[in-house]
Amino acid sequence: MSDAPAEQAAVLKLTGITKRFGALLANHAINLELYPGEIVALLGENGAGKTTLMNILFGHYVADEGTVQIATADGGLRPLAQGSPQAALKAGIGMVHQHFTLAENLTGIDNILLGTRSLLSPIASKRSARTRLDKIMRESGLTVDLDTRVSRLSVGEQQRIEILKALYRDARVLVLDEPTAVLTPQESENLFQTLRSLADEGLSIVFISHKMAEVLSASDRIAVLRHGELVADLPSELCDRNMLADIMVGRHLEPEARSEVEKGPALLKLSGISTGHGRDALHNVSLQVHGGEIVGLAGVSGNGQGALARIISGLELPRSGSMEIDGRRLKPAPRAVMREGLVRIPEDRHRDGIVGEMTVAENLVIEDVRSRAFQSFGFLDFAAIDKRAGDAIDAYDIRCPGGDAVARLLSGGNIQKIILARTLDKEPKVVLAAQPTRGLDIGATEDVHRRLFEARARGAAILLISEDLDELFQMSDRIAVIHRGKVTLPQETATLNRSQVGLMMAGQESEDAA
Amino acid sequence: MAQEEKLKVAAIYTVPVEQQWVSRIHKALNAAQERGDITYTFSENVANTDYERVMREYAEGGMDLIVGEAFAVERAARNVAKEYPDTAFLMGSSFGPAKPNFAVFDNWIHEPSYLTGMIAGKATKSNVIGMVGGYAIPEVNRLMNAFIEGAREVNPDVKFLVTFINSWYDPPKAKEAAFAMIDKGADILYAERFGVSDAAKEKGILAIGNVIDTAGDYPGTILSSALWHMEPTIDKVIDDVASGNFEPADYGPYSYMAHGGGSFVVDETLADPEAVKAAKEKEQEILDGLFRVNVNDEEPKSTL
Amino acid sequence: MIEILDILVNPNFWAAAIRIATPLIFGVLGALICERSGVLNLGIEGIFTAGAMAGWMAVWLGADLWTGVAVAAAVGGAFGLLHAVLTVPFGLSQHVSGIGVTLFATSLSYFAYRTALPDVSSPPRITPFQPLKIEGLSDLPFIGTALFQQTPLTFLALFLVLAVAFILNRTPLGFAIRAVGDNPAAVEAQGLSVFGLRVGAVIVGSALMAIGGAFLTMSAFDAFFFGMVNGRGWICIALVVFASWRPGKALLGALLFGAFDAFQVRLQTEVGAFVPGQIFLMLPYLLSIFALVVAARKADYPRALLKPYFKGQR
Amino acid sequence: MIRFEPRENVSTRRAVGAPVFAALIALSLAAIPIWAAGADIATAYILMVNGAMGSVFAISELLARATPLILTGLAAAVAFRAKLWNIGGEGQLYAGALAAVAVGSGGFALPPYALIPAVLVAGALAGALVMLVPTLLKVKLGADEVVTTLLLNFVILLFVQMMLEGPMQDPMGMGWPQSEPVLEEAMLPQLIARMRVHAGLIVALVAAIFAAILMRRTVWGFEIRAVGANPSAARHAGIPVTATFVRVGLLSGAFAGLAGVGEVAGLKGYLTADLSPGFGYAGIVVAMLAGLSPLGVVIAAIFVAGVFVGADSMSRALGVSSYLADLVVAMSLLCVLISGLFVRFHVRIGGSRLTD
Ligand SMILES: Nc1ncnc2c1ncn2[C@@H]1O[C@H](COP(=O)(O)OP(=O)(O)OP(=O)(O)O)[C@@H](O)[C@H]1O
Ligand SMILES: Nc1ncnc2c1ncn2[C@@H]1O[C@H](COP(=O)(O)OP(=O)(O)OP(=O)(O)O)[C@@H](O)[C@H]1O
Ligand SMILES: [Mg+2]
Ligand SMILES: [Mg+2]
Repeated sequence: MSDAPAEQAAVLKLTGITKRFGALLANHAINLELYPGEIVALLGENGAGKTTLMNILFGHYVADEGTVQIATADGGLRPLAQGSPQAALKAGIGMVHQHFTLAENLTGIDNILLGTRSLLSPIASKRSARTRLDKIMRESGLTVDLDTRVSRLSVGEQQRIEILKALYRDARVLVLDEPTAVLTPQESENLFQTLRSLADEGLSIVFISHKMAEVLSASDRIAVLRHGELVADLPSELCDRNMLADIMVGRHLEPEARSEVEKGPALLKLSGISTGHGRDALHNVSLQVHGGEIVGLAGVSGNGQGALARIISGLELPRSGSMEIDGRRLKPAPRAVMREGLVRIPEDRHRDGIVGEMTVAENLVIEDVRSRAFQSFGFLDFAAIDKRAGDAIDAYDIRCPGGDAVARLLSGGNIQKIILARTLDKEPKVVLAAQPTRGLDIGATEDVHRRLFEARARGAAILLISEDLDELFQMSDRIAVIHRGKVTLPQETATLNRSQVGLMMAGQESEDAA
Repeated sequence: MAQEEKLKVAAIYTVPVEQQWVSRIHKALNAAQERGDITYTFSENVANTDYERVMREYAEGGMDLIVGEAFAVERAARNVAKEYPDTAFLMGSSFGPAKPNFAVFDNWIHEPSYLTGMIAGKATKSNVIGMVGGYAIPEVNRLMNAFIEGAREVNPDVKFLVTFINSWYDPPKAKEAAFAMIDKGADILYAERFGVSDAAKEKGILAIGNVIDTAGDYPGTILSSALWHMEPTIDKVIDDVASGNFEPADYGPYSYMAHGGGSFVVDETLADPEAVKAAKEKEQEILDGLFRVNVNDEEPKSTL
Repeated sequence: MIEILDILVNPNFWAAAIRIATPLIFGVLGALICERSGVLNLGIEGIFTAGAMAGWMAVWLGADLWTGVAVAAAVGGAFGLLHAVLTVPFGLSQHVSGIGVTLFATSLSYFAYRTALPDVSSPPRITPFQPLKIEGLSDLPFIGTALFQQTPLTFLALFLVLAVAFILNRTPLGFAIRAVGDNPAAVEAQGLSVFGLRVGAVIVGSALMAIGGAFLTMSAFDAFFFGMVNGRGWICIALVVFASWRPGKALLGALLFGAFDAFQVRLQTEVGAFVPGQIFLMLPYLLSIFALVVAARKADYPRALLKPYFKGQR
Repeated sequence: MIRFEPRENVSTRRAVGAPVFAALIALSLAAIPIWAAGADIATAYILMVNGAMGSVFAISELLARATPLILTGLAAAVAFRAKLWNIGGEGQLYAGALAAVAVGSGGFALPPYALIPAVLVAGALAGALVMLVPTLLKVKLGADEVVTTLLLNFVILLFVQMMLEGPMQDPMGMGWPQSEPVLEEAMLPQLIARMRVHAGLIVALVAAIFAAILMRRTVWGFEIRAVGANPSAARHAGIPVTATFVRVGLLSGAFAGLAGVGEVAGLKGYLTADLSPGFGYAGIVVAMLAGLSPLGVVIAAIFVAGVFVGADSMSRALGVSSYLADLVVAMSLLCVLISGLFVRFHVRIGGSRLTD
């Protein structure tokens, strides 16, 4: 279908899509058309309804009202059976979910072939499939080793498998939910180049993202959801960051500017730390973070950030080397580290940040239940806990039914606010912030940035681990780069530019860094 | 106790009524019911946590006579009995009777066991006899020892293999145990438990039956059997209770051959005539009270 | 010590080991299939009983042996369906549903048996499967006795090990089952039915378990009696982990169990075997715990095991 | 296609009503086997109710049977709360019983007043230690506890048999595999003269209240719930995960051990290898019926015990196979389980709702 004349007949048409979850109206009367060969960016705050809409399109959810129509061979439209991913796949719709849908105990090719042939066929020769996939990989540039178990692939490679899944079933429409939330700048760039070339082939693409820059650069058209309603659907060239923010959040957002704060003593000191083996190892890492400064640690994820974070949080003790907080060595135990005044904003907030099944209130005090403030003789002081919850919810504007709401049901942004509240309110000496804005909408992102600056102003030493160069350059006083477990000397942000850091992340020593 | 109306009898078994030991009691009570002497109800496979409750329920339910096996529940059984003096209890037990109303019985078929031993002792060619039992308790040891003595009398150099499967009712396990003995050269098996004769049949050797007559189930395999008949015991106790002169006595003797509680059968087509003759003579002596089979409750051990 | 050698070199010993292992092979394969699809099936103990009873009853009522096996499988499948419905679409706790099914299947079998045969003095018997004599093979010196004097069901079990291994590792169906046990969302996103695959796997797995039970009443023995399964099902659950969800290793584990059991039975008849038999009966359990600790480093652990999957719920 | 939509707020009326309703359905289903056995259904039900609560005796029996179920139920409830899948209640129960007998049969010279406490402590300790092993294997070596606890059941049962045929066999026992009797002073007193319900019931109720308070109102309970719901996040938040698992394991095992104590020192008087008709496994179901709530466990246990005792005496009175009791219990369990579903979800088939 690639040589079909573009810009005429819509390949996909959503009409009056409405979806309720209990009382909540996730999508409301949404109309959206998609034409061959175009890339549409779907934008909106956390919880605006983007994923829901796409899930309806792909048949994971059934819309309460509205229809999904797909182009037929003769250019007409036919309704698509709802609630059936099978039907969607048949109709040529492919989806790359935010949280990948891969069986990690299978190889890439087996994941791709899953469901593409009769379950009853006795034997599975992959020869023909392989030749076809090789062709697809060559054309799209999405090369990846098809015979390694998915569990051993990097996030980027896994995402390629996801896209190959769609292309192998020669999709006409490709949906990607926050594809770059977990990718490095380089990986993101490559991805969008690929998507563009695929679009030129006639593929229609919808991607969800919270990152203005890529939305503006990579899309032909931008659709904005707010509280489940489609509030804008414009050609990209007519848009700019601020107007989108206005449409999305309904208020004007200015990036926080970095105020001057004078440097304090070195509060976090790592010397000669080595640990682990394989991709996620550290080799003789030394790093100092002073009070009142933010040191950004740039790096492709999986280059040792994990190990570093674990060691700093006291979850793991290094093979060699030592760590000091405010000049005091300490024994590696989360509790001990916390007592010394170090707090963490974990990278995977759903896994390490909150206990989804417990209430917002409980999650707000979980780090301090043993402190006199919330218990006496081992018995919980519910009054104090509730008060604490109430205060935090107001102070941090955590959007939730109340302190006794189950945390799992909050959006990533609000989950992150819980974590900020319980960590930064302790007026910590050292803050370890790992990917603190991943997957968050700009509103929530600004919020996180403001809070970190406040902590900095208070004189805290902040180590900001991030893959988002915009964020790093906006926030950091100094920037260090981690690659293959080695960390470069931090350098003043002013003396660096994006391309240098990009290169260093990719492993090349930048000229004037040596 | 009212004479005219039927005696109400209940039995409580800790195993299913198929279990050979229990099946004899069950059979005798059913027979009495057929005759119209009694009305009979029973509970089988009663977990011994529940045994006491069941006893009480029957007692409360106005049973005249309660039959059962107190073996694993001695204390409870005896306590309950004390509390229902108007009810007669007849319990299988290794211990003695107790006032006011706790009578006991047991399968005293050591005499026929001795006779089957005489047959087996002559019949074995490998001079190795395998014996598979449940638990090494008096009831079992007694019979095995009698069997061993009988065999030794006619064949001094016969050797024995003994295994206890530590279960009352696990035929496949008994069968495996029996196979193991055949591997070790046993050519006759003493089948104290279900499953042993199956092994014998499968490997085409002979087996000695115990308690019940399984010759029909294993044609050409059962050489000889020591049978137990509960009828004399049951009929006696029913009689005593009905006529109102029930005493907490030991009804064990009613399992002796003299009372017809035990009997000896042999498959003449399989056994050696000499041996049969000898055994029959010995049987007569026992019946005439001229020969007493020793009662030895020691655990028998392998002698090979 | 010399006796021990005697035992080990005796082909009959190995024959016994294989015989004792056979029901376990069926059971462990069944449990393995269920768990590979993400469903723990603690109903196994009861399904064993139901299979033993149903298969036997069918034959006793006049069906031929293989029909009996089929009936057992069908009954097992039915209980499997029950467990599957409770745990897959309904998403109830797999532990509880499983134990519930065990209680239900066991008590139903006993009740049915007793109601059908109110008073039997000794358990009624059928003519069970006879050892299969294979010309030439059966007469081979050692192997012949050890391996080729087993009943057909044993050979079926051994064949199934290969079949299951092949299906899981080579066919699209196998990949789908492994995938759904690892990440149901992946299967859903590829247009396959999570429910279909899991329910199917549990039904088939349960059918195998039931055949394991049928072996007891139609091959190892020729009658049904109460408490006959006594723990064999649970053992299979353990063996699956011991085997780290691999059919080949599962066979190994089952044989190991069989060998230990056959061994302790034989050792008892040895003069002066003062070591209590229980010690030997304990060994396989302790061994699998040990194996679990060292070997089974969660190699192919089905990540979605025990996790119910609801469409469109995160 | 069946679909489920979680309920935001569950009304107590529904939460209580559904299981009760389900129980009634289950009991009516019991009519099928009763009918199959050819008994009169109406009388059957009357007998069943009488058998369960028609007399002081019946109630005493009901409570006596509920006692171990409450304790094994608690054992499962606390452990499952931390996602520590203790399937080993049966083994821990036997361990507790064994220890109780060892101490209670005069093995150690203890003054009479110290005997009962000693027996309780010994039993609880034994159960706890048995559960400690799989717990440590889990936290230290990552060995799946479902399997290890399950396997230990058999190991322990075999060990008990070994003891009963060896060192701990009753010399007066005529070679029967049974232990020496527990001394009179060491026996838990009966609550009603000549009835079987014993002080173990008090122990069980106290344990339930203790567990309820621990889980809801204490820091330890908080930590247990956190670890159960998300161990990784709990560890990041500085909660001592390993210690918490060990605590839970010990507590769970101790409860199961106490169940064993009750059975030997409260009812039986001595130990045999067939002491428990699967109380350990039943406990898991009881816990789940109770939604892992300690106080709910008490109710669930009484329900299960009631159904069994009632159906059991009914089957006896009618001369129907006594396996009917287990069957009715099993059916009730399944029905109540399913009902839980309608409490937590709206169930839709196709587009239309089954339940509002
Ligand atoms: N499975 C579900 N059950 C109930 N409510 C849901 C479910 N999924 C989403 N919602 C609700 O629908 C709203 C929209 O969710 P959706 O995932 O579409 O947001 P989103 O735009 O993808 O947010 P984000 O940018 O964080 O991914 C959310 O506020 C959420 O409360
Ligand atoms: N099971 C659920 N029930 C109700 N709402 C849900 C459920 N799962 C997710 N949501 C809502 O869906 C929206 C998007 O969920 P999602 O997990 O995508 O959050 P997020 O902001 O995207 O965080 P992240 O991007 O880190 O996953 C959120 O508003 C969340 O509250
Ligand atoms: Mg989303
Ligand atoms: Mg998101």
